[in-house]
Amino acid sequence: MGQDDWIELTSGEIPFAAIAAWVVRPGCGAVDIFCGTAREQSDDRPRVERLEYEAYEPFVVPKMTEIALEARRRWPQVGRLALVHRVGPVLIGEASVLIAASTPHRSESFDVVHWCIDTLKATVPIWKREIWGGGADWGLHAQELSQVADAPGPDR
Amino acid sequence: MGQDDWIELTSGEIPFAAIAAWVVRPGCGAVDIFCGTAREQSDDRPRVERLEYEAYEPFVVPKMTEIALEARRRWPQVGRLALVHRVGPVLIGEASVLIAASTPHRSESFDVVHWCIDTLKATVPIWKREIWGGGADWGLHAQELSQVADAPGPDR
Amino acid sequence: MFFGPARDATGTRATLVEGRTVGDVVAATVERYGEELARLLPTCRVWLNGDPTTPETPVGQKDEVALLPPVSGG
Amino acid sequence: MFFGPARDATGTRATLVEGRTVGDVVAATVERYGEELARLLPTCRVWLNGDPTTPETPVGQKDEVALLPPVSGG
Repeated sequence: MGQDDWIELTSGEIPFAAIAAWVVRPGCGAVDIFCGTAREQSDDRPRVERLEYEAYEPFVVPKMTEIALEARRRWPQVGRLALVHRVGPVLIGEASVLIAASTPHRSESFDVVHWCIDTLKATVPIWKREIWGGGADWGLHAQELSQVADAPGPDR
Repeated sequence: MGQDDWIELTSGEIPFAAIAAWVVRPGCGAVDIFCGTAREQSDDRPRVERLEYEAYEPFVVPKMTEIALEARRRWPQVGRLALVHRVGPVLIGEASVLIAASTPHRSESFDVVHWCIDTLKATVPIWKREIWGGGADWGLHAQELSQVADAPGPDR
Repeated sequence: MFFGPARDATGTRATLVEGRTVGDVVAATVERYGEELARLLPTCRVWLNGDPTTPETPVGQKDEVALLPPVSGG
Repeated sequence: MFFGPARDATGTRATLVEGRTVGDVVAATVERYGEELARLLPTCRVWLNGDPTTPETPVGQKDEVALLPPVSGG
């Protein structure tokens, strides 16, 4: 994990402003930042109150580091790259995950961030629990865990 | 321009943190934010010191409003949408433009933000001047001005 | 109104030009400012009061004709 | 180690299971926790000390076998 990667699992709020300032590089004209934020509605669970993320903690940062390495192999022009995920409770509207990248030109900034979030959701051992008025259960739309090397290409 | 659109031309720094907080909606699980930042290198102009943006000012906000309307027609699921551009001097590393959108799901957040920045660059009457050690000149890669209605589709 | 490279070509941002139509105004402007502006013209869009226009459109005293070279915002 | 729905199915996060191979350990675990875990098993990945593994891989006393149901991070 080089000085141009910011990879973190945190139980507090994601340090959005710090990452946004850090990711900018003088040689890069484009920054894209994606945040996954906790939604109050999830299919047939109409009033979700909060989420709780559980992780296989020792292996989250290694997996996200693997994603960063593979992203840089696919997009060597990436300047700085951040992958940050929360564990524990996350209130509605708060960010559970943030991906940020700087690149020389704009199109690749979208591509690399989009690829990183898609790959993170398929390969990092994290589980979301939704707590709503009527109950609590694990997130719908879970994906069988796959390996970073098997992630689909940039042109999905 | 509804309360869910933030459209602005500013001669100061773009209020990044305020927009990032504002764009989140409880019904939207995804936020994408794109920033164009001033690069120190532009093809054969190796040490650009700053940029200067000039605009046909009375028509910048109307054009960006047109882009927002068209974006919402193409992606009706968009929650909040921000298009903000700077005029005047912009130092290396500072943002000259910001596009942000919240959407229920992640893929469309990338699509709408990417479409908005591509369309802005083709349709909004703004000109970039690059000032470097050896001189100053207008931005390379300028595009002949086109109309929002003629912007290519989401699947470019 | 002139912007970007067209402002460099004319050395000014705005000028008063007489003409019955948009086409007349553009022709008179090119005549006044010469070759550099003439070279830019094929890449420019012409707006009348903020909207795209045509050479045949009539103009009055208060109308604003703008020559917009290729843009480079973002 | 159990996570997400597999933790619900076992009511615990970790347990000690005897076995010569990864396959033995998984089989003994399912026997201990019953049908709910058995139903989850086909969708789970099995990791040994943080890496994907195979049923034939031998395990020792300090090895950690993890049952990972479909993930929902992000």
